[in-house]
Amino acid sequence: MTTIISIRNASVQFRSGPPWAPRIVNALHNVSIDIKPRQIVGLVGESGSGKTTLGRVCLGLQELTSGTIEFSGTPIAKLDRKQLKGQLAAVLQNPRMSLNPSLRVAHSVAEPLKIDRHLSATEARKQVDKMLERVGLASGVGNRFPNELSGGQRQRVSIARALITNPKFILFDEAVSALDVSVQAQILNLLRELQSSAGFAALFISHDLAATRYVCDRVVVLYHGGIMEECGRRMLYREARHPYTRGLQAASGLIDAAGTALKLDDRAGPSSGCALFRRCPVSMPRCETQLPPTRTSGEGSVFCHLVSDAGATSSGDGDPISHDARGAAQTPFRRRSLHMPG
Amino acid sequence: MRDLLNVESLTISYRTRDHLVTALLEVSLTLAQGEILGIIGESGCGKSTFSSVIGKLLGPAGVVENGHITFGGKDVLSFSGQELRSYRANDIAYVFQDPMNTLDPTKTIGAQFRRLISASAWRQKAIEALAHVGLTDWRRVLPSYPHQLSGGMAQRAVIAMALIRKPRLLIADEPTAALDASIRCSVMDLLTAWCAEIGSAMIIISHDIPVISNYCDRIGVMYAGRFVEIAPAEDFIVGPRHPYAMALLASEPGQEGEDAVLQSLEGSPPPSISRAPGCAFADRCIYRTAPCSAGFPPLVACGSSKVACIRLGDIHGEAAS
Amino acid sequence: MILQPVIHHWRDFNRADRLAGTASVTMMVLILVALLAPLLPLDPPDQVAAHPRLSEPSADLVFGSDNLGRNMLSRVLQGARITILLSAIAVLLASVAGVAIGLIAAYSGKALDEIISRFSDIVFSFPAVLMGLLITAIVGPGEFAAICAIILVTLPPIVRVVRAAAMEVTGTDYVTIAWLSGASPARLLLVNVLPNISVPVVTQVAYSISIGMLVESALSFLGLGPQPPAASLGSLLREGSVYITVAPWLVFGPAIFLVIAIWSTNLIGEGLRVFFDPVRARCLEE
Amino acid sequence: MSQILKFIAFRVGSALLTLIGVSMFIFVAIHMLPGSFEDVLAPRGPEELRQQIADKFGLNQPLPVQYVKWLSAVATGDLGISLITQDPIADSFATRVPVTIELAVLATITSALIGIPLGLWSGLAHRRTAVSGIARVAGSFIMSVPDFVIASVFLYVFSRYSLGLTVGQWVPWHEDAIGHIKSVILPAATLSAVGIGLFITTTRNAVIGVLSKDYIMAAQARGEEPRDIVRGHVLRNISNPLVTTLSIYLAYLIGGAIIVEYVYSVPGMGRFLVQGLLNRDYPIVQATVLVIACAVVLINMAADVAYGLIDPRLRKG
Repeated sequence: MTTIISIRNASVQFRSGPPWAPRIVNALHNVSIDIKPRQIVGLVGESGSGKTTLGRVCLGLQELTSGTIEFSGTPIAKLDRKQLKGQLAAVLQNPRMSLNPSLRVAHSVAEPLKIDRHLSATEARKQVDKMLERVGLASGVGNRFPNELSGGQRQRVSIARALITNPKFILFDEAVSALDVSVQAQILNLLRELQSSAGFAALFISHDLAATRYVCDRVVVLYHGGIMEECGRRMLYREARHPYTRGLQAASGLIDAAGTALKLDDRAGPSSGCALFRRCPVSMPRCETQLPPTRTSGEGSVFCHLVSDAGATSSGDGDPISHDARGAAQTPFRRRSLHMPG
Repeated sequence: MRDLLNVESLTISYRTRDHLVTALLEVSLTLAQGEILGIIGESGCGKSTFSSVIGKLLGPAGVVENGHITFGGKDVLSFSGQELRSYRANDIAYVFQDPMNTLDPTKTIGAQFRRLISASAWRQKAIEALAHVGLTDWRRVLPSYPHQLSGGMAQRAVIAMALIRKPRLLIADEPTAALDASIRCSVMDLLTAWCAEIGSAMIIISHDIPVISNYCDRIGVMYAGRFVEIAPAEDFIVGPRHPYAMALLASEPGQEGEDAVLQSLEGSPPPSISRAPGCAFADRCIYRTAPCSAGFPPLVACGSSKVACIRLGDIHGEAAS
Repeated sequence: MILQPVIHHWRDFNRADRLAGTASVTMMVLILVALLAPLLPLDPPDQVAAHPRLSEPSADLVFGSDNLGRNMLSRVLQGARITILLSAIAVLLASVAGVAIGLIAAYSGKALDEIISRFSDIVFSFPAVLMGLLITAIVGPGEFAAICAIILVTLPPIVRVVRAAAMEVTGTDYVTIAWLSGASPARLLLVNVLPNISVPVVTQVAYSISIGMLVESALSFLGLGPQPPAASLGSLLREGSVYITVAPWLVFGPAIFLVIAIWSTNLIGEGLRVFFDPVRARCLEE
Repeated sequence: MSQILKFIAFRVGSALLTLIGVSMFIFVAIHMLPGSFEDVLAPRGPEELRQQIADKFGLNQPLPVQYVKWLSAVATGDLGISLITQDPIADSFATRVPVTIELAVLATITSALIGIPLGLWSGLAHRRTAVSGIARVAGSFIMSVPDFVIASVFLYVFSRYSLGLTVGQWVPWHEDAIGHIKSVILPAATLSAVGIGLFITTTRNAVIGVLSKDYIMAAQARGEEPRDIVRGHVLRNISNPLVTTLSIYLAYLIGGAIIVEYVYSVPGMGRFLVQGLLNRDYPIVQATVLVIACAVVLINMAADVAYGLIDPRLRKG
């Protein structure tokens, strides 16, 4: 099976600061991801993790400092934007800013169609109406302006616009984070439903692990520009293997926080070694100086000394740290003791 | 426990160019000393109005149409001048959503601490307060301007400023919304631990259900300007009673099984709060019947909770009685 | 019927800021009166000895008469027409050029943007009247000089406003997505950027018109604007200032007209700014 | 500290670049003026005389060479000589620049002292519509009256009812100190009026803008006194718009006071420029415009540096 998007050893550096003292920031460091047809890959990370940069890389909006990115087997740098049009689409974060406020909704949705295929106005309108209905919007919505719609409706319009050219790949960048909880669930369900009917591949970027695992087939966890863990969605319904992923799981109330919560440390990570070192609840002296090796198994890849050590001794089902915690019952939003010791 | 805060049938509107927009409708609530109350609800439900009226911070457009707020036996809404300032300075404290906007951009953190503590020992006290929130690197933090700190550090500095004068009530309006998920718990741990130490009560307003359910004693759910359910946290997370609260919890990803489908709540929260009689949630409610649109459902006791739904008995069967 | 939506929008505008609402009506009336002056039952502005020389204002002769016995009201209306038309034409040209240059600066790469910004900094370093003097020195006094001067004075701020607003809009998601779907630069700028920067641009244009009237009348006051027999409000003020001690109405007539026109335009500009971007300020005393 | 120094150095460098651009602009503009130096000095003179003049002013050299020569002369303080009087222009500047600066300083101090407090008061009282409305109307009205209209009104009032001030005549300080004060008041007042309107309006808008910020609400929520909030948060945060206004106003005073100097016969830079233009005395025009534009560039540079000092977020390149 060919891959839709294949990223190999991608690194992106930004130069910032005043011209007399440029600072170089590694936004992405040696990241490799494959997105196969009809697959939704989740990308989880917090602010500064490089997840938005990676999204921009996939759309060809950001050049790589090193590494390669291929779209359907052709390096993106060599592809003409004209050739790609209609095959890539995006649904971006802020529903308020993702629609042109001076165009009627139907017009916005039809825009990619008009550019891509030279359809007559009535034919385009017919397709637009069909698409709006498919994303669950009433027929009158097409004639309204974006400021007359609610956040959820706007995001449905964005999805309709992304789907209208039947693209091979769609980027969802924080597409549900600005929505209210009750509306967010509607959009997540719509996404799953559309994906199974339209069959696009997608990269779903979010800071919310719980929402990501719900819609994705595979999830990549990013921290400070580097991949910490890559695994199938099933793994995230149990305890993940990487301490950072488990820290995020604990923060979303998915697993017990005891012993898994990440430490609060404002210092930068060590210059060589694991970026998570200072915040990791189970860090070892070695983590400060040595970059963790990749440990790949059937469940995916983990970049952690501890997992790799355990894997070397007992190459079983590869879940060495949390064997005692896994037995705990799955109570929703488990409560924790209110007061910290000391 | 003696009541610290007592809110009674509070109705608040905002004046716009040509009419009044309702924000809170007949809201009543009591808060005990040292208690932690969480308020959840979706945008526009009135939770931020509720938090700001406690400090009489509605701003010029806000109008209190009806109701009372008493704090420690004193009528808050009648405060003015020096009395109001000393209430705000000594009795309550606020932590707002975005630390970057609530800190003066042109002053260092040290200078902003100095405005709070007049004593000559301000520096020592500020260092202690910063240590309380895990900012031990005060040599870097005090001379920094807000934009030189990360969002997490700035928010912790804001918390230190809020708690340094040992308030009796801390009102935290979306305290973790601007923070990364992985430090939310740590910040909330520090916040609640310090509040417990000084015996401060707390009102946490958030749309983040995991945060609310982890750290609160009691949880209030707001919809369209009213509380529709107020329940002890233990009971609430196991089984909310109001149809809206049930739907809200069911639509939050995180507790569903591996192959389950999220129960989504159709429609969207009302864009403006209506005073028409009847339950505001009725048009999205799967349990709706004709009487639902007849009158405001009052908050009635249901076990240890209070719920505003006339169909409680039918929905939960004998559990309601 | 065509006026229906206009009146509707004006009502909203007036409700938000009554002063600006009144100013917009005043400005409308001033423009209409100035444009329709030839149709009004008045002496022609150039009719010498229509009245006794230097008559004081009276019921029939609202602004009095000048040293040649011309009706000052007719002359003021004619002067207002010149002043308003010249600044309107100049600001229109400056806006078109400013929008084009600002869009190019915002959209093009760093080098061109830097050149445009630097150039508008340089032009902006010349105070308005100084720029007017330089232009008149080069092209000779007259309407053309006035128009050129107004354009050069109002252009740099318009370019700055357009550039800043366009930069903000080009960073938005909908422009990114339109780019992604293969839209041409022209389509991006005309469909996705231009309509969404209209608010700051319109506000700036309103201010520019008041600056234009100011520059035009200042040049005319120095005798460098439209040449006799044409007389703008500034020229009338210049002529009148000779007789200021004996016939102050020669100055006050055009002065009142000019001040009301500039004031109304400024109020409209401010009203537009507040209307589209209202701030909710807190009150410190409670 | 070093960060601030570097920031200032960056701003100075950027201003120098603009200065070079400004000087080129002026040089080109002057060479576009109709009528050459020969036409001015010897309109119907014989060919040899015209040739002599051209040689004297180096007019036969290529333009870039002329430009570089002019610029290097300016750098040593040699602004050239007047075509008409043959006096060094630098000498005339020595008497004229102080006059313009005196007026500018007086006008700035008066208008800032009156305009800023009024604007502050009106902005802080923005809820009391009467006070605020009057201040707003007054501010925008004063700002909308052109300086020559104010000057005309003053001329009328003070010449009609002799109120003890000198009208339309400049008395130098060293001749008669009291007479000087009497002659300085009207031009300074005219210039101040423009500034007062400007300061009231911008201060008021800036105050209202700051009062809508969250940190003001946070300060209120901490129970700070209104007086402390104004002193501690409002004043510092309205400084940037005030610096902008001040720089625009100073630029107007240095270069744009032309009309006021013309109306009141003040022997300052503006009048010098107008006379130079009317006489087609191009070296004077070139030197005056250059000095004024340089002053404006320097004012803008100072404003840029001030922005960075006031608001730490702007201390970047």
